Amino acid sequence: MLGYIIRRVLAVVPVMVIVALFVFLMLRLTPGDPAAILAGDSATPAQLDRIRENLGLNEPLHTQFIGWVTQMFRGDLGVSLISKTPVSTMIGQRIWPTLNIAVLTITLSVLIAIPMGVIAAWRHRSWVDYAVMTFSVLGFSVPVFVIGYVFIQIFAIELRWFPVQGYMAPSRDFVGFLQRAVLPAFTLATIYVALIARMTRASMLDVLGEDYVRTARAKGLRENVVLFRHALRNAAVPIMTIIGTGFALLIAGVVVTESVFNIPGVGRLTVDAILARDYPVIQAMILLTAGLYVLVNLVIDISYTLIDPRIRY
Amino acid sequence: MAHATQPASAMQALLGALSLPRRWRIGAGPIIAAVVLLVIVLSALLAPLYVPYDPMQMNSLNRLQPATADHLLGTDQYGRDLFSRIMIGGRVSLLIGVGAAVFSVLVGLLIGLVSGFFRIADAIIMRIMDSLMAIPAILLAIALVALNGPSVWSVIVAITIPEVPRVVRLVRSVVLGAREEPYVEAAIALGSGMFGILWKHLMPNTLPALIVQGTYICASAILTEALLSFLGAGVSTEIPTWGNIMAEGRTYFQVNPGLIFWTGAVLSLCILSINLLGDTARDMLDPRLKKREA
Amino acid sequence: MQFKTADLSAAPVVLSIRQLSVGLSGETTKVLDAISLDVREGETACLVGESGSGKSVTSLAVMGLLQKGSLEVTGGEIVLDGNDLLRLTPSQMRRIRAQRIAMIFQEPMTALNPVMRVGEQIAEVLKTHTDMSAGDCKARVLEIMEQVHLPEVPRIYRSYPHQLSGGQRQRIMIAMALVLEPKLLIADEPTTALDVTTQAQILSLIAELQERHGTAVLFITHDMGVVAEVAHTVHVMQHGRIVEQAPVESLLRRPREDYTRTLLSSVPSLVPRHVRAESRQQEVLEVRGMRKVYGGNGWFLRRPGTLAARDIDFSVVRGRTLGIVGESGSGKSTVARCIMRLVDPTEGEVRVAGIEIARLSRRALRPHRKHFQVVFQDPFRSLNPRWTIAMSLTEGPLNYGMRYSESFARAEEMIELVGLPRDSLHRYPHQFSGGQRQRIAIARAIMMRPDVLVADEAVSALDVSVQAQVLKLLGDIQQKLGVAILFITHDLRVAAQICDDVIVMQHGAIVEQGPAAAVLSAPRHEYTQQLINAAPGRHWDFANFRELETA
Amino acid sequence: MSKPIPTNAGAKIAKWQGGLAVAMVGALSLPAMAQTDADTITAVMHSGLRVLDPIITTAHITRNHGYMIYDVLLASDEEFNPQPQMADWEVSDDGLVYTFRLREGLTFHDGEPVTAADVVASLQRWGERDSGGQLIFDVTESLEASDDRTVTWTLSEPFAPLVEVLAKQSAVPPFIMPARIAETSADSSISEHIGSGPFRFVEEEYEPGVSVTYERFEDYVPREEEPSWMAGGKVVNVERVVWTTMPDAQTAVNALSAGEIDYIEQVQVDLLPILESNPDVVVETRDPYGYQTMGRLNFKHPPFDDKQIRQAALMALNQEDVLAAMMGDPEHYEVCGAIFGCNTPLADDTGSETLTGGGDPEGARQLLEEAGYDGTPVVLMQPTDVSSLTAQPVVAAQALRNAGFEVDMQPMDWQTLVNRRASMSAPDDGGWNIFFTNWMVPEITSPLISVMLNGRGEEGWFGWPEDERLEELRAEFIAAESLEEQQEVARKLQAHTLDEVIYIPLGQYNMPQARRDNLTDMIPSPVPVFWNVQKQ
Repeated sequence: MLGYIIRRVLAVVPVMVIVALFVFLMLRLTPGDPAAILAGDSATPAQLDRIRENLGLNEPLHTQFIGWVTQMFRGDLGVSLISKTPVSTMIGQRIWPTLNIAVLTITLSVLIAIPMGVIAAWRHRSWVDYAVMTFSVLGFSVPVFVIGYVFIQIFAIELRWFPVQGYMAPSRDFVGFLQRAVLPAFTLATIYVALIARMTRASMLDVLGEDYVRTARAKGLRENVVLFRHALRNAAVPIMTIIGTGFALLIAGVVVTESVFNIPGVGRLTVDAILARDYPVIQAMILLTAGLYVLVNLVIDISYTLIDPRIRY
Repeated sequence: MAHATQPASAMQALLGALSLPRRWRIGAGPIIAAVVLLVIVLSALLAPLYVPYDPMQMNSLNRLQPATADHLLGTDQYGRDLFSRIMIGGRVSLLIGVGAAVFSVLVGLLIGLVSGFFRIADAIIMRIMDSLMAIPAILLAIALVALNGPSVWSVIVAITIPEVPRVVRLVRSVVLGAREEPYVEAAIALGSGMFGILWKHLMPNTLPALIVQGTYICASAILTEALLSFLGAGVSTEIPTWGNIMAEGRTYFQVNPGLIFWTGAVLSLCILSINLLGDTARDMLDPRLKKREA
Repeated sequence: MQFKTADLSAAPVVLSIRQLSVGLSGETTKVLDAISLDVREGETACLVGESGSGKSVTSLAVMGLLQKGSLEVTGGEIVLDGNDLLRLTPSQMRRIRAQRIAMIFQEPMTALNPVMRVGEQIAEVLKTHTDMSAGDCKARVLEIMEQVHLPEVPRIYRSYPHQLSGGQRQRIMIAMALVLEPKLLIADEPTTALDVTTQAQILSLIAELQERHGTAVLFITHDMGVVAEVAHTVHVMQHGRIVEQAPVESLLRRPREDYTRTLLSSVPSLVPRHVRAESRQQEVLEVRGMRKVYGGNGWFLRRPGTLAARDIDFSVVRGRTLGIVGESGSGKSTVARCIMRLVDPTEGEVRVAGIEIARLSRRALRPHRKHFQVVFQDPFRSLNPRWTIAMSLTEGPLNYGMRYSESFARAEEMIELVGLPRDSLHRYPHQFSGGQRQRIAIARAIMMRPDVLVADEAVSALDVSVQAQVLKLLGDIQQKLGVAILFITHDLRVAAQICDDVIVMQHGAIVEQGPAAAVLSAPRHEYTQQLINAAPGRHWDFANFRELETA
Repeated sequence: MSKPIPTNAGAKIAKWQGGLAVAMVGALSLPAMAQTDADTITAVMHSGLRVLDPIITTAHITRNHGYMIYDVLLASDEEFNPQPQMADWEVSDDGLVYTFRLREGLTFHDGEPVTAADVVASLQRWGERDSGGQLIFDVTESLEASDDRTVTWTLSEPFAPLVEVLAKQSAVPPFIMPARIAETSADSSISEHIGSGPFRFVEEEYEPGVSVTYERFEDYVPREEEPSWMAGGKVVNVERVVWTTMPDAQTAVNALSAGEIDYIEQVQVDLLPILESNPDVVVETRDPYGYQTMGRLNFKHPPFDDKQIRQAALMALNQEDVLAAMMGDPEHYEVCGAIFGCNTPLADDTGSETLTGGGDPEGARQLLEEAGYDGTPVVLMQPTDVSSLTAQPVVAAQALRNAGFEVDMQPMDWQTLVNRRASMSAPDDGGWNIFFTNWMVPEITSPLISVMLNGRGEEGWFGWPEDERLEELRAEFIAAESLEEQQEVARKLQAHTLDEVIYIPLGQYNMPQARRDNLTDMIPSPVPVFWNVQKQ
C-alpha cells in the first residue's frame, strides 16, 4: 500500500515536468510582451527594450527555463512581471475564494447529484429517470455564463434574495460568505450535478443488475439499504473517477463564474495573466492547477482502496 | 452486401460496425432531436440565401432594438440584425464543433491505436497524454488562441488539443479490452499480422465509442467556443459565432436580453440535440447497456 | 446407486406452486406456462432443464424478485404455509424473505457484496429481521458459520469475499440463507461454478443442514449427476413448462417423456469410450519440459511471479485426442495458450508438425500458425460480432495468400461439414445460437487444415444436448481430416467421451498421464481418485437408465 | 427595476421547495440588502490596478493611483493654469532659474518630512521617463536642493512651458516620493509605495488587478484654496476608499443599483438605461473633455510611406460613423478635428473638414489613383479584448474598402497588438499598417505631452514618422512665450499634422460616471479623485 502510494507519487514527477516544459515553451512562443503592458501606451520602443532587459526577457530561452525551474525547486514562484508582487502572494490572496467556492460546489453537487442518480437508476425508465436524464443533458448544453446571468436576473435582481456579485471570506463573515457564494456555487454546480448524476445513474444501473443486489433483496433488506449500503458503495468507483476528472471541468467553470459574479479568485487571475502575458503567474497557475488536478486524482485513486477492498496494488 | 466479391475490407468493417440489431428502440426524444438538429444545421448552411440583413452591416441608429417586424430578434450594440447574425453565426459554430470533433477523433484514434498496441510507445504516449489532461482545458485553449491569433482554425486547434488525450484513452482502453477477446486471439492463431488485427478487428471496435465520443466533443466544442469568446479569447467578432454574439451581448444582458437569450437558446437547443443523439447512439452501440436491457 | 427415497407424503407441504404463469412485460410470450409443483418439509425437489427452460424464473418468482419492468406474473399462485405470496405487499414480502424462504445462487463470487465483510453480510440478515443485540448477532453468526464448517471462523468473519475460496463463499451464502432457519431454501445452481471436489462438499453440506433443520429445498440444476445425488423428486422443465414430475429413481430408470429421455441420453458417460488402436502415425504435437511463469517483473520491486505450469511433457499423434483434465487453477488453460503461443512459454519446447515454435518470434511464427488452430470456450465472444461468417472463415486462408474465391469455396465446404447451411456465410454471429457459433468456430479452425486443433473448454458453455452434438462433430471431423485434438476440459464425463489419452493436472503440474481407460477407470494418483469420486452420479449410467455395470 | 420583496415570499417558496432550502434562503436573503459602510467608498474603476509605479507606466489607473497617495509640486486648475500645490515657485527674469519653495507641514506616510532632496530625486526619475520631462532635462544645467525646503532648477536656455509641464495632469505627472524610493532605476518598478498625498496605500489589502484600499492620511495638511481639478485643497471626508474592478460591466451596474458599491468610474453608454431608472443612482459626466480616439498609420512601409495615400486614408474616414458605432448616443460623443482636443486652449480644426464632414470616399478614390496605389493590402490590427477599441477597426475597414483600399483586418488580442505594433518589419512579415487607440484629452492638449507628435523616426512613437518640420514646430512651441504665440504654433502644428497625416483624430467621446446619490461633491476633473467627496 505504502509502496503503491510512493510509486504513484513518483509517477507524478514526469507528468509535472512535461507540463512545465510544455507551458513554458508555449508561452514563449506566444506573441505578446509584458514590458508593453507594464509601460503603458505611450512608451517608446527603446524604453520597452530597456524594461525587457530588466525583466530578464532578453535572455536565451534555455537560460530562462533553467532559471525558472531552479527557482521553483527552491519554492520560489517568482515575481509578477506586471505588478512586481510575488506570485506566491498573489496566489495566496486569490486561491481561497476559488477553493471555498469549489468546495461548496462539490459538496452541493455530490449531495444533489448522487441521490438523483440513485433514484433515477432505481426507477429506471420511469418519469423520474427521464427527468433526471433530461436535466443532466440540459446541464451540459447551456453555457455556464448564461446560467449565471439567469440566476442573477431571477434571484439577485428580481427576487433580491442574494447579492448580485462579490465575495466575502468565510472567516470574516460566514453568513456573508454563504450569501455571496450560493449563486456562483449553484451556477457552477449545474454542469457538475449533470455529470455526477449521469455517472451515478449509469454506474448504479450496472450494479443493480449484479447478483449481490439480488442477494441483498433476497435477504429481505429494505430498498434504501439495498440502494445505499449495498449498491452505491459498489457503484462508487466510477462516480469518484468522474468527480476527479470533472474537477477539470470545474476549473473551466470557475474561470467563467468568477467573471460573472466578480469573485477575486485564481481563475480570473490566470485569464488576466494570459491576456497580459504575465509569464511567472501563468506558469505558476497552470502548474498549480495541473498539480492540483493530479493530486485530486491521486487521492481518488488511493481512496479506491478504501472503498473497494478488492483493489490492492 | 458482403457477397463473394470483395475480401474483408475496411469499408466492410465499417459497415459491419454499423450493422446493429434490427430492433432499435428509439423513443420520440431522439427523433425530435434529430429533426431540431437538422433544422439548425440546414438553416445555418443555407443562411446566406435567406437572411434579411448582412450580419456585418452596422446601423448606429438602430442599436439594441428589441424584436420588431423589421428585425425579427432585434439588433445588437452595433445595430446589426440579431437573427441574421445567429443564423450566419451557426455556420462557424457548427464548423468549430464538427471540426474539433473530427480532428480530435482522428488524431486520438491514431495515437490511441498505437498506444494500445505497442507497449513501449504506450508508456511515453500516456505520460504525455496525462500531462495534457492535467492542464485545464480552458486555460490551455485560451493560451493556444493567444498563440495562434483568434481565427476559426486556431480556435478549432485550441479545442482539439485538450480533447485528444481523452480520445486516446478511450481508444486505448477499447483496444486493450478487445485484444483479449477470443476472436482477436483466434485471428492471431489464423496468422493475421499486427496491423491486420489493428485495422480489421480492433479499429472497428473503437468506432461506436468514437462516434459517441465525437458527438460529445462536437457539443462541448461549440460550448467551449462560447466560453472562449466570453473570456475574450474567441473568434474575432468580424466573423459572428454563437459564442461571440453572446460574449458581446453579455454587457447588454439587461438592455437587450435577447442577445444572450436567443443565441443561447439556439446554441443550447443545438447542443441538447447533439447530446441526445449521442446518448441514443451510445445506448444502441454500447453492448454492455444492451445486455442490461435484454 | 443410492437414491433418496424417504417417504415424504405425510410431511406438510411447505411450498405449493399452482398454475404459475410468467410473461414478458407488455408481450404475450410466456416464459412460464402454468407450472405447478409442491415441496414438502424435508424434501429436496429438483428443477431440471436446459438453459432458457424457465427454472431460474420459477425461483425468482417465488422470491418475488422478478426483474421489474421486464418480467411479471400473469397468473396462478405461490402458496407458502397457506399464504399466497403473490398477494402480499412488498413490505410483507420483504419480511418473508430470509425468515421463511431463503435463496442461494450460482456464482458465490458475484452473489456476495464484494465491498462488505462476509460476517457483516450475514449479520445484516439478523439485524434486519430480528431485535437481537449486536453481541447476540455476532455470536449467532459465528455459530452458523461453524455449522457450515468454515475454518477459522473469527478470521473469516472479518474477511471480504475475494479473500475466500469459491467453496468458502458458497458456505457463507448457505450460512446467510439458513441463519434464520427458513422453511424453504431455494438453491439456484449452487454448485455449477464450483470445482467438482468442492461441489461434492457443498452438496453434502446442504444435505446435512436440511436433515438437521428439516428444511424444504427447491434445487435448481442442469446437471443430471447432481440430480441423482440430491433429489427426492424431480421436475423436468422445457420451454417454460414442467414436462415430467417423478421421484428421482423412477425418473432416471423409467423416464416417460421423450424430452426426459433425450436429456438423459445426452449425459456423457463416465465410462471411457472404447479404446482406439494405438496409432503408429507421427507425433504432430510434442511438448517437452514446458514451464510458464506469469508476471514477476516490476519497475521498482522485483516480485516473484506466479508459476502457472511446470514440467509439462506430452505428445499427440495424428488422428488422436489428448484430454487435459483439471480443476480451475490447475494450469490446463495456460498449457493450451502456451501451445497456441497466445502467451510465450517461459521455458521448454513446443513442436508442432516438427517445427519448434516456443522460441520463434511472433513474426517468424506466422507462417507456421496454420498448423495449429484453436476453439475457445465462449461461443459469444469467439467470433467478431461485426463480421459476416464468410469474413471470419476466410480470414485465415487469405492471410496465407489464398485467393478469395477459392477460400470462399472452402468456407462453403466447411460450413456444410459442420452441419450448417451455406447461406449461413452471409449472416452475422448474433443470428446464431451458442451451439451453432461453436460449430462456426470449429469450421474457422479447420479452414486452415491444421495438424493440431486445441479445444479449450470448447463445450463447457453448452447445454448437454448441444454438447453431445458438438462432441460428435469433433469426432467426425477428426475421422475425416485426421487432425490431432488437444481437448482441455474440467468435465470428466466429457473427457471420458472424447479422449484417447488423458492428462490430469493439479497446481500447474501433471499428476497422472495415460490412456483414458486406464486413468479414468483405475486412477493411480490420489488426486485423480478424488476427482472421480467427487463426480456426482458417477454410479449411474444415465444414457441407459441403469446402474453402471462397472460400479 | 427594484421590485419590492413580496412579504409572503417565504410561504410561497415553501410550497415548492424543501424545508432546508427555505431555511437557507431565509437565513441568507435578508441581510443581503445591507448597504456599504458609511465611511468607506467602494468604487469600481475602469481597470484593475496592477502596476503601482506611476512613473514607469502611463496607464491611467496607475496615474489615478498616483494622485491618491502622492502629491505633486504644481497642479493645473480647470482653466489649464498651473497652481502651487506642494510648492510655490518663482522664475528669474531671464527665465533660466526656477525656485520652488515647499510649503509647511508636508509629511510622507512613513512619518518623515518631505524635503527638497526628495523632490529632486523624484523629478530626476520622472525626467527619465516622461517625454516632456526629457525636454526640460535636455536644457537643464542643474537641479538641486538649496536647503531643506527649497529646490533650484537652473536651465541653460529658457523653457517657457516648464511650469505647465510640471503641473500637467497626464500622462506622467511628476509625483513626489521619498528620495530612497525615487533612486530606483527608471526602468524598474519601485517596490515601496509611500507618498505624501491625502491617502495612504494599504499594502496588506492590495490584490493586484482586483482591489486596492486607501486610508485617509491623518497628517495630510490640505491647502486653503478651493479645490479645482488637481489644484487647491485636498480635503478628505471619508476614512477609506476601496477601488475594485469588475470584469463584467453588467455586474458593476447591478451592484451599483443594489447599493453594493458607491461609484462606477465609467459606465458603458448602453447600460445607462438600467441606472437611469434607479432613483438612488446619479449618472453624470464628470470630465467635460473625455477621450480622443485616433488611428495611426505606419510611415515605414507601403502603402502609407506615400503621403498621398495617407491623405486618401484620412479622406476616406468619417468621424461620425466611428463615434456612432462606438458610443451610440450622440449625447456622449462629439466630432472634433482638433488634434489638441476640442474646447482646449490650443484647439484648432484646420485640415479636418473631410473627417468631420462625413468623409470623402470619392476624393479618396481619386487620390489613390493619382498616387498609383497598387492594391497593396493594408494590414489593420483589430484588438478583440478591449471593448473601447473594437468598433473603430470595423468601421474604418469598411470606409477604407469603400475608398478602394485592399484591407486585411487581422484580429488579435490587445497584447499581441501591443507587441506587434512595436515591430518595424514589413506588414506581411509580422508588421502592420494601421492601428487605433484612445487618449484622454489632457494627454494630447499640448505638443509637449502628445506622444504622437514626435518626428524623430525610430526614436519616436509607433509608426515612426521622420519629420523635421514637426520637430521644428515643437521647438517653436517651447520657445513661445504667451498663450497667443503658443496658439499660433499650434495652428501650424494642426495643419502640418493633418497634411502629413501624422495621425488621424477620429473624434471625442465621453464615458459617463455613475454614483449612489449619497455620494456628492466629486471634482469634475479628467482624473477621478476622492478628496472633497462626501458620503452621507
